[in-house]
Amino acid sequence: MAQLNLLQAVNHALHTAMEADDSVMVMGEDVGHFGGVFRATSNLQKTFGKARCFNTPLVEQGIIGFANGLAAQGAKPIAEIQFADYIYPAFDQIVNETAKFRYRSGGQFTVGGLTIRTPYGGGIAGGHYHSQSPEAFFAHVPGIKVVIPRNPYQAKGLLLSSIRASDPVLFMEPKRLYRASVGEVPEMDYELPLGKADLVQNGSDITLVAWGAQVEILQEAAQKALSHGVSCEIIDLQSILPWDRETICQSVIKTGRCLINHEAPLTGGFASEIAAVVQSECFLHLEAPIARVCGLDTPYPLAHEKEYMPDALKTFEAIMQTVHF
Amino acid sequence: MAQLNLLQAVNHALHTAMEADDSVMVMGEDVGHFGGVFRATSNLQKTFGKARCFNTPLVEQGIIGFANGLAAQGAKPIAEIQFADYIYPAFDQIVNETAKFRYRSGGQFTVGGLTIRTPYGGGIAGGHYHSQSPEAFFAHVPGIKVVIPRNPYQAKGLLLSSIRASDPVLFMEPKRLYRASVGEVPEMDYELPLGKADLVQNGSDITLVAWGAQVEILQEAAQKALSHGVSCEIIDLQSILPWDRETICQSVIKTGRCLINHEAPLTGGFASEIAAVVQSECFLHLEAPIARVCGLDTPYPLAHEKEYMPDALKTFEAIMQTVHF
Amino acid sequence: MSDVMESEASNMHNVICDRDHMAQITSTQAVTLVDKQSTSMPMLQLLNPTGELLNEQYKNAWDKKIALKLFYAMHFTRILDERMVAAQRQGRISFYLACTGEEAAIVGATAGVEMRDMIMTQYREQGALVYRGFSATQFMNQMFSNALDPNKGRQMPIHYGDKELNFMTVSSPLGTQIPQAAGFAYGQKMAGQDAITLCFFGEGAASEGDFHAGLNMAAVLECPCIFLCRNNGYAISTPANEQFKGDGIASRGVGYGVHTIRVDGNDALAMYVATKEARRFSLKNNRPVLIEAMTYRLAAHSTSDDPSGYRSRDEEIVWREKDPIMRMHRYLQQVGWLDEKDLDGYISKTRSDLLAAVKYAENQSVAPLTEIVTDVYKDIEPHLQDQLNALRAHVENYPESYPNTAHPIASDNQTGGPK
Amino acid sequence: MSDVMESEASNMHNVICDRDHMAQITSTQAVTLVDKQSTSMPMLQLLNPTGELLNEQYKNAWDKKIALKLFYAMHFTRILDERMVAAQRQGRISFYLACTGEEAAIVGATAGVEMRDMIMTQYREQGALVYRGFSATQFMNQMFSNALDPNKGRQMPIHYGDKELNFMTVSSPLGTQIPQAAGFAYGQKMAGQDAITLCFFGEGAASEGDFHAGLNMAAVLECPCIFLCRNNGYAISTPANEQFKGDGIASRGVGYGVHTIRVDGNDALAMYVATKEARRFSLKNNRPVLIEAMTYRLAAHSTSDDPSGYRSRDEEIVWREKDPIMRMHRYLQQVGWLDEKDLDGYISKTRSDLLAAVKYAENQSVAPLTEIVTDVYKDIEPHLQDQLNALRAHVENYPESYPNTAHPIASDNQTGGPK
Ligand SMILES: Cc1ncc(C[n+]2csc(CCOP(=O)(O)OP(=O)(O)O)c2C)c(N)n1
Ligand SMILES: Cc1ncc(C[n+]2csc(CCOP(=O)(O)OP(=O)(O)O)c2C)c(N)n1
Ligand SMILES: [Mg+2]
Ligand SMILES: [Mg+2]
Repeated sequence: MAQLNLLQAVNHALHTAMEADDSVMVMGEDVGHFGGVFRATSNLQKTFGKARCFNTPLVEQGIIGFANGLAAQGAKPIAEIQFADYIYPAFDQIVNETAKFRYRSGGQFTVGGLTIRTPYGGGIAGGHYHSQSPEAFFAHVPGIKVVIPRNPYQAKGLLLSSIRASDPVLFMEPKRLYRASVGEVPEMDYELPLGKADLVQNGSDITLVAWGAQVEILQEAAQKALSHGVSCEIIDLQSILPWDRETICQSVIKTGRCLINHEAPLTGGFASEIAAVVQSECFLHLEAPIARVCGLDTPYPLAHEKEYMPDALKTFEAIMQTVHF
Repeated sequence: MAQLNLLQAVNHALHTAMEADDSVMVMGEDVGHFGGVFRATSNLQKTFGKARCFNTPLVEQGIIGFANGLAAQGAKPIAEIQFADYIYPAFDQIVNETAKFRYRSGGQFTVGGLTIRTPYGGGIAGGHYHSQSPEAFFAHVPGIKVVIPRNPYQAKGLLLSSIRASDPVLFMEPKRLYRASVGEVPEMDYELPLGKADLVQNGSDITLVAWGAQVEILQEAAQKALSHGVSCEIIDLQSILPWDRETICQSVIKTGRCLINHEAPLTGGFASEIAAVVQSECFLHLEAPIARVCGLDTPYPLAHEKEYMPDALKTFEAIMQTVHF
Repeated sequence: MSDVMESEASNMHNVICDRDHMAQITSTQAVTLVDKQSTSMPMLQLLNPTGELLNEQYKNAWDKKIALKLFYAMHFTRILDERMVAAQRQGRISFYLACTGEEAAIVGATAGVEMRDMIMTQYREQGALVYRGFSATQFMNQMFSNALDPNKGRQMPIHYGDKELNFMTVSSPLGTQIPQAAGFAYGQKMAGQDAITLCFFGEGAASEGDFHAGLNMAAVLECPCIFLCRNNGYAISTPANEQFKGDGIASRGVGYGVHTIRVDGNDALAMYVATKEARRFSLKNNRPVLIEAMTYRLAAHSTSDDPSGYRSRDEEIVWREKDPIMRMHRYLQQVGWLDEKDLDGYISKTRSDLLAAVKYAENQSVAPLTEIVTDVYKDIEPHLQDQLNALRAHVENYPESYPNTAHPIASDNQTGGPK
Repeated sequence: MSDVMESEASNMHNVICDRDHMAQITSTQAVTLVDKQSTSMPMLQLLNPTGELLNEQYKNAWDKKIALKLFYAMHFTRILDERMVAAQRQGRISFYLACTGEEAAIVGATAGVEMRDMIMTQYREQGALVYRGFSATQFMNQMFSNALDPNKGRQMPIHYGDKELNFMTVSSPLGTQIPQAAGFAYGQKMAGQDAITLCFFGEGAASEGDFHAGLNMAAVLECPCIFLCRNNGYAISTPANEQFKGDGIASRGVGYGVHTIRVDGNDALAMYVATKEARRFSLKNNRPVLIEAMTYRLAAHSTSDDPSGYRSRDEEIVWREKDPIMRMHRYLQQVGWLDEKDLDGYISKTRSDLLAAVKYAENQSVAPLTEIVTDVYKDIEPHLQDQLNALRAHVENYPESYPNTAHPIASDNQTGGPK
């Protein structure tokens, strides 16, 4: 066991995957010699050579286009998009190409070996363009998987599974947590299952759902709620697509209440999908409306970042409102 | 009053807008001399000249980038994306630029004059890439408006409002209806309000919500349900963003039941947002889970198009299931 | 921001050598705006329009066998196009897209590479499949969207794909295959394969951002691939002079540091020779090559299009006279390689093969309902299994409304069919 | 598909003239791959590094006033950068991005256009604002994200924007301003304005698809704009030779049919003269011009970066000796235009102005809470009003947790501040 932060855990996973399989290659802006602007790819070029870990020109549509081709050829590219805010130029390559590659060819060709890594989320005074959480866009794209870890242990295990999955995976890293704290991470090679939620805390009055950096917001809010006598069950979704409907719904059937929290704007955010499924599957068990505590329907602001964020206080308020509905 | 099909109504609106305001310009692939692959821009170049109605090179990110600049300068560009399936290369220009232009500059600069027109939807044997309904992606983008007409009358009035709105509008045209039928369209210049849903049919047992070409699917299903004694209220959302929560919720409070239908894949589709709001606002009035009748979570297939589609039969079944919950 | 993006360069021990991004640059002391006349991109032509060889030096650059294989494949393609345009008019298929006039560019280039090379196309390159041996039946299974189509009927007609023939499945969004080709070629290089990627696209698609990405990345990352632009003068209704103002697409190659050659796309042998040389250069040096094939889309854009709305008959006639099949025909006659009787036999056999294949393919059933959810992911994920179950129950409930999948037509032959 | 895309060309009466997309093309009969050596893009230089004028012909191309205005603006920019890098180190602002070493390219180009011309930048072009008269306080209001920032504190430091100065608000996504500049210029042309658009970007950003789109569209649609690429050798850690393999960015211009000039970006007067000529040409002919300014990013990429992780000190030293301010200083000395005392006075006044502005700006409150929902749309839409109401109630409930907006600092002066 080593004590690593999330960034180091990602770096460990990359080393592990490249060590184990020659066809794994890392590419993206500044990922080479420099090791990436966050240093997630540190020492990969030094260890595995420039051919397997390389800088690309500054063109996200090209990064994913190139990676699609490389994956189609049989390699396992891990393409980094420097910030999730800059993934949109690659949207066409992801939505129309990556996601449909296997289906449109009847399984003849696939880019299943592709993993896209990208740091996402706010809380770092990044303003409109270094704070976005675009997971909901990708949750509406059949054919890709979307995975988000919440701590170093999850990061390593889920990233290794993502790299080795037979389907293309968008792996989103909560950059606010990159160096926020350290956790125990096994030195060995291990994988965590995709498509499965993780029960973080047992509780009986309400089910709280989030992913990535917002899980700790739920924990903080739950702590506060507990001091008001409310027992919260906390679930980290981990996989946004496909997502673990069963775990969530079973929990809501038990608690009778549900709250979902994400940083992205409310309207059309992924909480809406969860709410739509939960109200349908758990209709007779719901004792209060499902609450969504999310970002505002505005671009991500700078000076008002604190006010914009679905923080622990807002979550706590919504818990209490839901419980006392 | 003239009898026009939806395509002609769009063409009328474009003529009307260009006639009334010199700063309105039409641009896109093949929109010039040829009048567009669907002929929606017929005769505009002939009437208003090549400078105001022009072909662009084949580059969607450029079309919207250019249109953003043109709108920032003060003109009112109407940019056509030939098929909604090809809007993704412009996703960055729309999401990071169009939508944030005013906010990020504190209102100093705006692209409020921009309208993006694009044909969307299936039912024309178009396969993966001539059938998509990407409205949900854009519904998650604060700063733009998304509008969809369901017939020639709506098309002209909503398009004129969109062109003249002070905010950028994505105007999506259900291409399956382009020539499907004709309807009465006033010759005069008129506008229909954005952000407002349209009550298509009064009913008491369930509220059915859709937009664009799917509204007629609801009508067909409602007809069938009526013969089984079920009275359906039908609402055409018309504006996807911002959307008319009030009209929908008032109706559901009255009927106690709700069904939403769209062609796009179920997961993360816009029905989820409506369901999430309705369950929250109408919690105590709901007598059954809100139903979503949507496309499958697959790329849009060709040979199985009929099976993929959320058609009247599937809608009818879901109505009956909801009513007999 | 500061802490998360903070550099931890202290652990970098290796010496970084000095760079000079201006090492190759000379200076001047007068203001001159350089315009496009500064480059010159002549077009390689080996046969003139009457089929005469223009440079004797190349007379052994091909042999009879390859010349005839090329020529017959061009004919097959022409006949296929005629047949399918007619089939579309008869309402037997929903859509078709012909490459009439561009057969030399496509077939010539395909002949210039090896079977083990990957070919990625736009959509107008059926000639490449013909040259590689795709059968009449294979074409028809795709176009009739039946269960024997390797795509399982999921895509519109003309979206061919064949793994065995190293022919990547066609995708409608324009230009997306260009950076993919660079990546595929990089993979071939890394896997130590003696193979390259040949990537076709139109001069319209070359306006897409993906073109820029693909060419630049291939140059920087040293990918063994050939980018082949068919400059046929039109992108649907948009003429080349509303598409770009530079000297075609070739003049862009130089800007990327990509070796470039412009070729007469109606000269099959020039295309063959140029592509062969491009392949040799590309594979040996791990470098991309750009070929611009100057040609003309004699066909309508597709069966949904009528070019009389945007171009003149006279213009078409000029190009009809430059017919690539005719040019090759004259050359073969001149060198005495043409057996007219054999050609006539091939043409009529091709016609009847195609007719039989149409009849066969249109009688096959569509793929079974399950295939609506397979291949989205490697395995059918639980939510898709649920959706399939619900759909199946629904279809069984209303069999008359979903006749294709409720009552699958028993297929007499699931793998074969006429050749 | 067929019926919906069907052509209705019958109502087209106007005659279409014949086109020939090959009219300008010559032919060759030998296979030659053209490589990048085929073009030549020399670099305009008017001052050598010791400040001597290299071509007497240009000696009246500027006057003392403009030379000094340029020079002082370069100094202001340098001092601003030094001050703000320090302020970031002290934790007073979160982020900064300096243009040290590139002042000549930016200020020289800005001097070459008119105040009525629109300027769109990437982020490293504060010198353009300085030249146009943006004050110390205006800079600080933006960087301290206070209520007086015209952006209302919504964007990170260095995302300047000023409508009055015709300076478009900076946006982080790279390259997006390039096609926008083409569109803006088209609008200027259509509105009959005697103005162009000047668009700056880095050689890294020139890899984006938007670059390709913008240059090609500007050429085809005849937009009066100048594209100015600062080739400073790096995109964060990525050196130019991992960004492209062609002859810089200039060699691409020719491929688009865009008139192009490469300039020594550390020579303010060469930049001034080239930009002025580019503007004249562009406005007169309604054509875009591409300028490649060869320079070097002496600064770190930003305050989040440490270049010692990817480049050598020696390399930096070579470029420090080519300092553009030093070069201009020597030139001004040689022609006798420099008043050293006045310069010293300007420098110390600038320092104290900046210091005062920092103190002022950091004491201003943030924008009121309402501004979190304004400007998303022209009016506050109902759902945003609801969200604002809920937020306001929440903030009032927990004032100690949202100190900036619950207890706005009373601002003594809402419009002015020190100059
Ligand atoms: C991204 C995208 N935009 C638009 C289209 C619609 N479209 C299909 S073909 C075509 C013209 C292509 O022209 P070109 O690349 O020159 O090829 P050609 O048809 O001449 O062979 C257009 C605009 C598309 N398929 N994809
Ligand atoms: C679309 C996009 N991708 C990535 C980034 C992150 N990024 C910010 S600056 C930069 C390098 C830009 O280099 P260059 O264009 O050469 O400008 P310079 O910094 O040298 O002035 C990168 C990769 C971004 N801002 N936008
Ligand atoms: Mg073409
Ligand atoms: Mg740079």
